[in-house]
Amino acid sequence: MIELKNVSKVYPNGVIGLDNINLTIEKGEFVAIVGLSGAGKSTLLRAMNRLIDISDGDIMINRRSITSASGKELRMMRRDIGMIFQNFNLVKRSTVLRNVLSGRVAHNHTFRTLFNLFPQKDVDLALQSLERVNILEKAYTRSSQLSGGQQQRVSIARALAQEAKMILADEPTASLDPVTTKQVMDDLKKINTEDQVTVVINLHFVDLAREYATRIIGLRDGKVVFDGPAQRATDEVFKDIYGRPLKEDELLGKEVG
Amino acid sequence: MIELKNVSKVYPNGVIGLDNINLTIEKGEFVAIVGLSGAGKSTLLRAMNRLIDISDGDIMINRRSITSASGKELRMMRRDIGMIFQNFNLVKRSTVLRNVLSGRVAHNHTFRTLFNLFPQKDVDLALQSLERVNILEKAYTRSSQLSGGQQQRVSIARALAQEAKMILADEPTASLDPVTTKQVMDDLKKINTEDQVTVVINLHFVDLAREYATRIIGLRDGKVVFDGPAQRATDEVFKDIYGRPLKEDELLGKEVG
Amino acid sequence: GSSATDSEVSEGDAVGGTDSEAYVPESLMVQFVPSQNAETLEARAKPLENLLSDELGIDVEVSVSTNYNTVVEAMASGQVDVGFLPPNAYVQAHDEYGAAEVILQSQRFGVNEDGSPTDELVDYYLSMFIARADSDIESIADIKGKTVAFQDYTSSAGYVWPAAILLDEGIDPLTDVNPLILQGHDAGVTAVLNGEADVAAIFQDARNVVAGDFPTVFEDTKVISFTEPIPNDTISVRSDMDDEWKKKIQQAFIKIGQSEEGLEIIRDIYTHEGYTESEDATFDIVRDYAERVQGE
Amino acid sequence: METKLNDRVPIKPSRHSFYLFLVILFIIVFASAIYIEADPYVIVQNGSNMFDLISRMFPPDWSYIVTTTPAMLDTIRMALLGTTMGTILSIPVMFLCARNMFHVRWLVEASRIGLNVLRTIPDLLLAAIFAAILGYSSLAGIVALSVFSVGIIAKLSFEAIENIDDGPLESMTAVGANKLQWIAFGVVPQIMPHFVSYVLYTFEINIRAAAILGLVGAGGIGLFYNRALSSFNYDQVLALILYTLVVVILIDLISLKTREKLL
Amino acid sequence: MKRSDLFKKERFLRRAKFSLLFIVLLALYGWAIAGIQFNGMLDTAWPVTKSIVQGFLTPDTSYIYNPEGEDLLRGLLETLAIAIVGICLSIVLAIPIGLWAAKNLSSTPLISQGGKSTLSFIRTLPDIILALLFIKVVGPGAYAGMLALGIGAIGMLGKLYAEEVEAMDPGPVESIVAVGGNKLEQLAFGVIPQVLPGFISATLYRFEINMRSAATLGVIGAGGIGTPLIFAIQARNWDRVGMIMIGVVLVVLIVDWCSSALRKRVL
Ligand SMILES: Nc1ncnc2c1ncn2[C@@H]1O[C@H](COP(=O)(O)OP(=O)(O)OP(=O)(O)O)[C@@H](O)[C@H]1O
Ligand SMILES: Nc1ncnc2c1ncn2[C@@H]1O[C@H](COP(=O)(O)OP(=O)(O)OP(=O)(O)O)[C@@H](O)[C@H]1O
Ligand SMILES: [Mg+2]
Ligand SMILES: [Mg+2]
Repeated sequence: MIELKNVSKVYPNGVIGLDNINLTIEKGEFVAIVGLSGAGKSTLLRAMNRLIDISDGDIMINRRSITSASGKELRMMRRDIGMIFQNFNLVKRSTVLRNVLSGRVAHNHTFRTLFNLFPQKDVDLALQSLERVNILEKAYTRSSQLSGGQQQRVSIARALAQEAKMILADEPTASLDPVTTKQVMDDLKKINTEDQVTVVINLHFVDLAREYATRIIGLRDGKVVFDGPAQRATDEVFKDIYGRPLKEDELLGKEVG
Repeated sequence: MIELKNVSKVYPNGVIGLDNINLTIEKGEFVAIVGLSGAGKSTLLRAMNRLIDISDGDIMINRRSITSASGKELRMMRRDIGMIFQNFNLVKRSTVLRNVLSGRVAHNHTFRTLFNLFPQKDVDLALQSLERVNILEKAYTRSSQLSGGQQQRVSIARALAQEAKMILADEPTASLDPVTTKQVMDDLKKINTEDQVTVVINLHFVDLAREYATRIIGLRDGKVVFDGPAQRATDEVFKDIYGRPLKEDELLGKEVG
Repeated sequence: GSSATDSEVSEGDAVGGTDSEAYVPESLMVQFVPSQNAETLEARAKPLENLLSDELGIDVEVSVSTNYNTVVEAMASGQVDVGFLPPNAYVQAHDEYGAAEVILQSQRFGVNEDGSPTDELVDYYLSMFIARADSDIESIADIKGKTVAFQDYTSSAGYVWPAAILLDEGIDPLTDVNPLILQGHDAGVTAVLNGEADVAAIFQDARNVVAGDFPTVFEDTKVISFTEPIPNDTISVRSDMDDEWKKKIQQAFIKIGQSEEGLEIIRDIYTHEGYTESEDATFDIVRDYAERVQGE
Repeated sequence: METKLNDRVPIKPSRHSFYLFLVILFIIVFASAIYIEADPYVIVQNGSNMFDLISRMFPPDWSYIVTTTPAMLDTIRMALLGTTMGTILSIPVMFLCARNMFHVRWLVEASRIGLNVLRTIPDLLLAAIFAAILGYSSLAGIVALSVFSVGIIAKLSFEAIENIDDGPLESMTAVGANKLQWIAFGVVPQIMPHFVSYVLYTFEINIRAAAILGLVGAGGIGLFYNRALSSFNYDQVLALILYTLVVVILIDLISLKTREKLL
Repeated sequence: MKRSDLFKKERFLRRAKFSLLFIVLLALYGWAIAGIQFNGMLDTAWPVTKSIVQGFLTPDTSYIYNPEGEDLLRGLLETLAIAIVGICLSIVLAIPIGLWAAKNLSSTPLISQGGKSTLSFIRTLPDIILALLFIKVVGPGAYAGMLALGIGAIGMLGKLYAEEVEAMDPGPVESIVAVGGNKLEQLAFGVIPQVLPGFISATLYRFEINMRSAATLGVIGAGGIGTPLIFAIQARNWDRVGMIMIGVVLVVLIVDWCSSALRKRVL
């Protein structure tokens, strides 16, 4: 369960990323976050596992405050939250396999991980995750030699290998073709329903959001402007989430062109 | 006009990126290239303005071989080809405006550009391009402080500011929300129809490809498996482009799952 | 008289002068290299600068260096007019480059057996072998087969003179002993103290240098033998120096050494006690020794 | 339309402080140049003097290479051990000094000051200390070289660490890695190429810094440099320079090839 | 099946390579270690260490200021001036050579290899030889010291610059290539903004070394604090050595703090 209480984030340069957000996400939900580019979707996700420190408010993961956690406690909380990054965050110089295995470090003794002595079971898990996203054959390729979509899939595989109780996915399918997209979304849905893994996903595709999510949250300018079950997210609602800026934008576009 | 004659590309690590491609793209076309992730779409685009050297064959831009061009000639050919990169390729430490202005370097004296003395008209053009993609207000922000979609828009603005005769766009809307996506695609369509700018675009969204492109090229494993007008690209065709691998993948998935 | 000299100077310079023409300095560049056998030193140039320019009536610039290659090379290209050179460097500079001509030598007090100064002014110094006080080495002959701390092969006090003594005794300094080449005479003393070398060849009396670190150094070590006198450091001028100016410079230094105020300064800072005229022939002994040691 | 566009353009941030900084910098440099009486004209005037010395270096005395080979091997050997020890010691130091690794302000600043002091110790002093403790021997030389190496490797590497891409670090944080794992997976692969080249560079310096070895009586080619110089045999000096150059390039080449084959 | 085969083969290959390397290294270190003599801790260890530490604890404060000049303050000031002008000279020369030596900027490896060899050669020149060359031209003193330092530093700075360039992200340069920018424009828009922080830290590092290159300058009498330091060490005058080193460390720290404060504010 993820609870956000009056969460705000102001970046050092003064940009307001999040503006007084209150949310509760229950275990097992499949939540899609939608909003214009720059609305604060990534900021919200990154606040949840405290990759950025929020300026105000509190965030609780399973009733424990991640805002005030530290040391081992924080690490263990994060171990249970998988994250798929918008910009992949791969170590370009490392092989694909090592990138995926890095998702397993918190499950193993430090010593073993440092000397790359992962148990066979972890290696198998990593290879399986790669297979799930269809790039097993690239396991020993350097990550810098992959195509855009392949890199994205490696970052998905890393999160899958982590066997987390909760997955935060930041536009995980942006660079993927429709076939792979479907496969990845199906996979996320499967672990969501079968293993009760909570999934919070930033999505730009309204269709996908409607199809997979049980709940949709709309962000605009760092504020929640819609929050409800997927069925209730009608075209009208989306228009509202994207709507106002749309008109403005179109106006701008005309003016300049 | 872009002509590819028997073009092949083998990467140093042995991966075959392109496999004997023959294509002719006429001036003013709006071509969408579709294919699975890793099919060779980016490789194809990057070969066209010779960001990668092909292993075999020849590529002609307006009847001049870019494969054998060099020095000033090559630079002038490239100046007329705008490129939107899949991974943006922004200088993270520079401001947004400077990134966009860098699209104007080949139009100006080297000396002026080095000392950042761009003519006012270029600066205006850069600001207009930023406005077209709705991030004018970020003009003086460091590119590293932008959201994913905002970065993508900067890279689009750079290509627009270049006022090229031909635009190669590598998944230009992957990280954009539907509203901005539509706007960018409309913009591309507009310069395509009004100014007769040839557009070659890698796209993962079948809908978009159908809606905007006049011609669709399907790639699989570095080979052209479909090439025809958008109307002829039926669901069947897409199934064929993406199809076969899908089944294979599913098979693999089963084995492991 | 001085204004006449001045006009001569500018004239000579204006003509540009051929190589054979004598050099008349407009301002004097002096480079000072500390004596090989100095025990304490100050890296200060200003005092000497003031003294000299008072005497000579022209600008004097003094710089301090620890490396005599720089002095010789600078003199060879006319960047330095007067250089303080150790004897071996002087011989090299004179014989090989024709870059320097000796005009003076520094004087210091002799040294007693216990390291304290005598009250006799001399223009030479000695080198010596020391060993640990409890060692059974008593004479040069006993050194055979032992580990000997030398300075590098071009050092007069740290190698050439001591090596000559060994040769006189029929001991080859390279093969009949186990040479340990060190940098710095203090290192030689330390090496004997800590037992790494049985014997060290050092100037008299380098033990003073380490006396601060090892207060008992004079009790802990003994002198085996002294060498013959080694000429003190030279003061040389570049070889195309005008004869009149050579004299002037010579007199200036000697006067400084004789005046009370000047003496105090050169004693405190450079451990010199005065300057005496010298000539090239004085250094034949250096040539002689170099040949003896190398000839073997 | 134009005016409207300009209305919406954000205010351009002022660069005044930057220009002021440049002006101050220029004044400082200029004043320093005057202070040390650096007159470029003198170089033009007397430049040819340089060739007196250069011409005396030719032809190089090739036979000196044979004479100095045992010393060169000694130097390589000591440089190898000194660099190795220095490398090992520098690893913890560099992570402590980098501001983006441990966010314990006082620890980082203290480590940096410590490293600064360490690097200020002159060779001569290092030699005096280690020769007194370990004797005038190769061991003292190796220890002195190690200390010297720590200074170089740790300094360069921690700067490299501070400039890495923090994306991968973020992903390691997100999987709940502890500090060691975070470093091993997020930092090490990124700085490895830098680190390796700094180590090699230090090795190279250590071969050239033979002077330190000479100071502690550990021999090596430093002795031969001094000897050739103090007897004004510049042709021997040139032979030694070229010899060192060849050795350094060879070592570089060998390590490059091994790295290519292995990594 | 397929999966584990892939994994096993890869692992076997890696292990084989590493064992080979291990054996070679073992032999190399065996050879090196065989050359060490160890005489145990010596009697002299304690007295020397003691007097050095004592000297540092009771630094010669009278040396800080002396109305006649030739004191710590003026020595440091002159050293600072030498270091500043020296570093400017090195920057101006090292940037072009460094870019020349960067593998990823030259069309064939041969070209960059030329730059690398040049840098390597400069690094091999002993400081003393450079000093001699310049003393013959400009005479002994701070100017010659500055030139020797400035030219000598090119070898190191150029190398660090080249490495910084080689490690950068190729993407931005690619984007300038794609718009038809020439080499200079690629540098100005793609390379320099990325490598600037690295260049600055390399330069500051070298600047610090310049400050500390007391030894180089001292030997040749180039002025600054180097000569007094060498004299003090040679005379085993530890309290003076301590004072000078404290002065150098302080100046280096101050310069360090100033530059990082400025960097934060200005760049
Ligand atoms: N620099 C490289 N070195 C080696 N192989 C590469 C390199 N870049 C790409 N490849 C490989 O070439 C193939 C085609 O890559 P390309 O980037 O063209 O794919 P793509 O169609 O653009 O895919 P995506 O939709 O994922 O971006 C892939 O298998 C990829 O792994
Ligand atoms: N490091 C940062 N420093 C300053 N401002 C930032 C930073 N990161 C993001 N921002 C700003 O915060 C706002 C929200 O950014 P965020 O990345 O959350 O957007 P997003 O909804 O993920 O957009 P996108 O769909 O484009 O990825 C944007 O205006 C962005 O410019
Ligand atoms: Mg985002
Ligand atoms: Mg691609």
